[in-house]
Amino acid sequence: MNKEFTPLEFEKSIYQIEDKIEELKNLSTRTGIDLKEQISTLTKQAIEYKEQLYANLTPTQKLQISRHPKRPTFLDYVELITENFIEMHGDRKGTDDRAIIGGIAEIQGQPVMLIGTQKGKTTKENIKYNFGMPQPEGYRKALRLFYHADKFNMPIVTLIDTPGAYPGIKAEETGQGIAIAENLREMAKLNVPIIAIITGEGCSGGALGLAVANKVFMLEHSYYTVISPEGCASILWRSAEKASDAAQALKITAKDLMKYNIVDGEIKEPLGGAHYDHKLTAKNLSDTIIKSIEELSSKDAKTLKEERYQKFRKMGVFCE
Amino acid sequence: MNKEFTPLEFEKSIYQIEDKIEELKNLSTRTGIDLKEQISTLTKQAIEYKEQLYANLTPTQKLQISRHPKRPTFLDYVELITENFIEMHGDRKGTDDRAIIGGIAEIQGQPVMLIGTQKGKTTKENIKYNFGMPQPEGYRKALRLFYHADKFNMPIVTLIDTPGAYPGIKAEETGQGIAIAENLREMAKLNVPIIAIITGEGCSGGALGLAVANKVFMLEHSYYTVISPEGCASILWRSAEKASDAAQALKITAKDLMKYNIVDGEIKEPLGGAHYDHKLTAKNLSDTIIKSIEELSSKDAKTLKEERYQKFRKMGVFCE
Amino acid sequence: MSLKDWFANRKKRRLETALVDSRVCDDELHKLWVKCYNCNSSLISKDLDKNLLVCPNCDYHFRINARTRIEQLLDKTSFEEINAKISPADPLDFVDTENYKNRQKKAKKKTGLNDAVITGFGEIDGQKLALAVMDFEYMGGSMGSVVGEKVTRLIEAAIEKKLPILAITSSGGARMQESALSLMQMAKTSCAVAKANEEKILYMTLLTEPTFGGVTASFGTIGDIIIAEQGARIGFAGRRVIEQTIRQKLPSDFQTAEYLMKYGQVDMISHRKELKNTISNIIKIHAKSTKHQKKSKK
Amino acid sequence: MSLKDWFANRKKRRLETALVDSRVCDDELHKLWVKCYNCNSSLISKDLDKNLLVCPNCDYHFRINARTRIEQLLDKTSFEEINAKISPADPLDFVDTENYKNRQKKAKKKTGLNDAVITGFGEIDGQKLALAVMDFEYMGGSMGSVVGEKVTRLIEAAIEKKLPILAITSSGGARMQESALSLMQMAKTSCAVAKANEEKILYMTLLTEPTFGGVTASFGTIGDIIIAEQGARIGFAGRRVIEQTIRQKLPSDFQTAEYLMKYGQVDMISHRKELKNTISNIIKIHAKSTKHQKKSKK
Ligand SMILES: [Zn+2]
Ligand SMILES: [Zn+2]
Repeated sequence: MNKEFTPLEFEKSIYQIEDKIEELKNLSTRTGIDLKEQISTLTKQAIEYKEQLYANLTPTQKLQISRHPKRPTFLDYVELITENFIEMHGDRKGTDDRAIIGGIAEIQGQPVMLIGTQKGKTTKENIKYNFGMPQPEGYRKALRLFYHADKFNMPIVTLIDTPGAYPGIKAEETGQGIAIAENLREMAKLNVPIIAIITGEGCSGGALGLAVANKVFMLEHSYYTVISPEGCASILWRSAEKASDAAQALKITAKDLMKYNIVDGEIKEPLGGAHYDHKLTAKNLSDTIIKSIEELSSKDAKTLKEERYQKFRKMGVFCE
Repeated sequence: MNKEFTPLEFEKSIYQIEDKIEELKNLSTRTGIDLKEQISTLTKQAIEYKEQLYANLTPTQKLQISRHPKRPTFLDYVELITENFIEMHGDRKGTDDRAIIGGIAEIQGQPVMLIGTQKGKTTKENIKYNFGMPQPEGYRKALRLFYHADKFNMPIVTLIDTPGAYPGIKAEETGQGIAIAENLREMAKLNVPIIAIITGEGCSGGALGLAVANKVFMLEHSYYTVISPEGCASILWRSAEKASDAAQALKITAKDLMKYNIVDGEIKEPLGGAHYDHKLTAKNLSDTIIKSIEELSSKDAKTLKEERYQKFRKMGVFCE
Repeated sequence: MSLKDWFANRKKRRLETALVDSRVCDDELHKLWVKCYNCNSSLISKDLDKNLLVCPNCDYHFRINARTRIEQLLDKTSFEEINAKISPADPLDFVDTENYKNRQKKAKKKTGLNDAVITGFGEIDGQKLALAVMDFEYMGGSMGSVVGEKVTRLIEAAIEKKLPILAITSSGGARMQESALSLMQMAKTSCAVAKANEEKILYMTLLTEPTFGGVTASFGTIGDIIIAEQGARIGFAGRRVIEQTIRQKLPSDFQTAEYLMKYGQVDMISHRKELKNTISNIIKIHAKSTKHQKKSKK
Repeated sequence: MSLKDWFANRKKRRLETALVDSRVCDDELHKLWVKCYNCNSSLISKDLDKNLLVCPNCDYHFRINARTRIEQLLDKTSFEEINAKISPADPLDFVDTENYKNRQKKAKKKTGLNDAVITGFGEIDGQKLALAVMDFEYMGGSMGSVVGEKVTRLIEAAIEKKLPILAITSSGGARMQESALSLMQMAKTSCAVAKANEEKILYMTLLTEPTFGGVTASFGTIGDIIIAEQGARIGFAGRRVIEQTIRQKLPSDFQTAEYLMKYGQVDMISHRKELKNTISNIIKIHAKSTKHQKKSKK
């Protein structure tokens, strides 16, 4: 296992097993005793243990993986899945919000408009990208790019990983609510296929502002929710320490949300999470995108819009 | 003559004659001498003199009238020509530029979207309205209202009185050039009749940004130009004192511009200028607006757009 | 997250609510004096009612519930409610310190409503319109599946009937107990507004005290015309969340209607007494211009 | 008003222009060394040419004329000029310290051009496009009737031929000697761009040193994609006008391409060496997606 990662709490047992294997190997080398069989058995057991662990993660554990500092960011995916990515900066109104990045590109030869929220991996980067929390101007840039894609018949792909839209004075002054709302409304009018993928955190209206799509996917260890479990806990339980309970109650995983038809599919991550193998994660992402575009491209604009409308129209559970 | 006005230089002779008439009247009252005939003759002569003077104003004199501090402003016209004016504030993006004001209203029972640049009459008002110099956000507010009018089939009327778009740091940062350019382009796409009236100063791109219209009118003593005579003089003559020469050379009056088919008509002002009779000026304005809407309303969207396109398409003089 | 504020501010609010509610429910108390939340002056309850629940002293606009709003705004007896019976489920079996089902029961008992919005058709000065009115008393006006569904159905019905729409908001944000399902109501209602746009149906919103979170970030702020009621507090994130983020106090007028107008986010601010007249005029002007459209299409 | 700057800065500029021009016009001088305007290092003229007139030392991008730009950007011999013969009139009989006719003659002699723009068709990596290239040497690249007419005709022709368009700007603003006629070229060209939009023709602009005033406020900044060349100064109002208005000095990077990108006004900044490749890729991606469109329409 790659030791450059700081292990999450629940990863520690894995590290212990792997350390043990390492020890046996060293012992074998040092002493010449044949420990092949023991090592092989232990390795198998380790994999089984991991598979079981990762198939049964609690929402809180998934939350931790989704926020892992080494998890691939939007720009990592751009690097791994696109050819000729040409970034289109700015809202044309005074701001180039770095928390949302977008541009035209080809994915497996398919032209797309690719837009996503960007997080940093270092403190410096996090400040630059505002921890992946867009300002209203970021949503307006995205809207400009949506219109561009619409005009030139490019499928839109959004990759979402945000703890939410930024809650700040200036954000309120320049209309965080309006910016998100206008995106929701305008995405409904677009004539091209839209594919949204929650790659990490899909938190509240800030995530939804890029996700009124024909197809919505989630990476295996991402989450999607109306409010962060921490925020929910501090309001409903009046204690942020109840975040675990809130995470459970909020039903934030791909499997949960597929039940309510909010999400169309889960994209497999490498064992241990996306941060263990960026390339493989990107490959799965890319294949899902291309498969979806192929499926949607045969439909005309009217159908695409009507299907998108009906998709969201049906969401909700109530008594009548 | 209303003495509350500070006279312009060329108005002084009129004031002198009127003072003389006043003197004669007083003399007659005091002494009992019958001066009726003299007074009547002098009064006639005064009117004749005025008529001749105002029919032959130099561009510089028109410039002065167009900038007269008592000249009616956009909000004066709103008061005088509309019923039910409902102002629509803001660009929905963080700013409500007060230099451009707009809203829905009825003019002689006709629903319109009425938008104009606003100047102040006092120092305090001038600061509030930024001397009628819009920021980019003002043009964006106007564009929002254009779209609203387009959606709900309302004719658009713009009243323009601006020394130009504001040249400032923030204006550059939020895209003064882009904001104006986008208005020019988007006005070309609108499906409703557009009527633009230069009511005072029609200076450079800042004026044009509201004036890509089916019909363009000018008040009799307004001016319309690519650059203020002062600015032109300081560049080409390298002396702002040559503004008079520049005003002459730039051909800035309604009559000049009608020759080049840049302006469709001149709207008559009361003798002495709009500031002598706000009501009468407003009446002339209102009638022109309604006549134009009646003429344009019979045309379908395609025709309106094509005519607007061809109108500007033909502007320009060159050799081939 | 914006609900946080409203919960935090509960005590103050409860007091106020109690006073206002009491006047509505109880004939005995109806004769009582009410204290103005803003200027502290003592007001005769009936006078306050007559004054549309606006303090005659300081112009403070008391928060009002959906029924009262409808009475104040529409022509008498013109309102016809639709979809009144739609009521909330508990799809997530949500339990926090109390379970969602219980919260629903309490809210229903308190308000007589099935959920936080009333929808239907009515008239203003004889002009028909479609109306959605949120009620803050029902679980903080939070938007869950029922609010989303009723607002969406109303918009769809208005498109069908070619009527102008007025959505009156008062909400702390999304209904957390429905999690992502409540989040999706933002998309659902906004998509419905998109349809109204495409059909050129006039869609107006009136933002009233308070409007926050998911409602601000969806059908609340995408009106063709947005009116804010005088003094109403309107925002995306709650005051406390922002204060925690930026670690400083906010100005006292932050997120008021007046503040929002200064920042270009609402078309106009209306005094409660002017509301009916303003909305009536807006509808009239748009109806006239649309009529022209029909004519010119012939 | 933005021309003011450029006039004010003339002396410095003349020096630079003289050096650059000399290399082009005179074989003797062609062997000379050129001093970099930015870093002051002495450069061998031929090397500078080979380096696309970019200082190999400090990356300073020398301003280049329209012919050179076309040579640098298009596939060899692919350019076909149109409307070359359109030349300026003097509709206003404009005389300032010199008459307009004389200014035209001098500019023509200096540049060999009839006015401040060259238009035509060409290819980039074998992909056809319509091209308008402004030339600052002709009366400060000012836009009068000829520039407006040629740009408009080019856009109309591109719509007809369904070709992508690239407008390369370099201009001090409007041609004052044509007053309102020059102002109207802003409207005319922008209306033509509107038509291109409606026909979904890709319209790109490349803003180069310097782009100001009427060109910034019309066809220059309404590209579907706006590229700014590295280091170019771009703005609406001129530096001096702003300094006079606000009565303070401006930061040195004010109105540079980099500044504009920070403020969200251009899609990207390109080094001169990357330009051809970037534009080629943009055209390629859009051509592919438009092709899909045609397919799916069938
Ligand atoms: Zn009070
Ligand atoms: Zn250098």
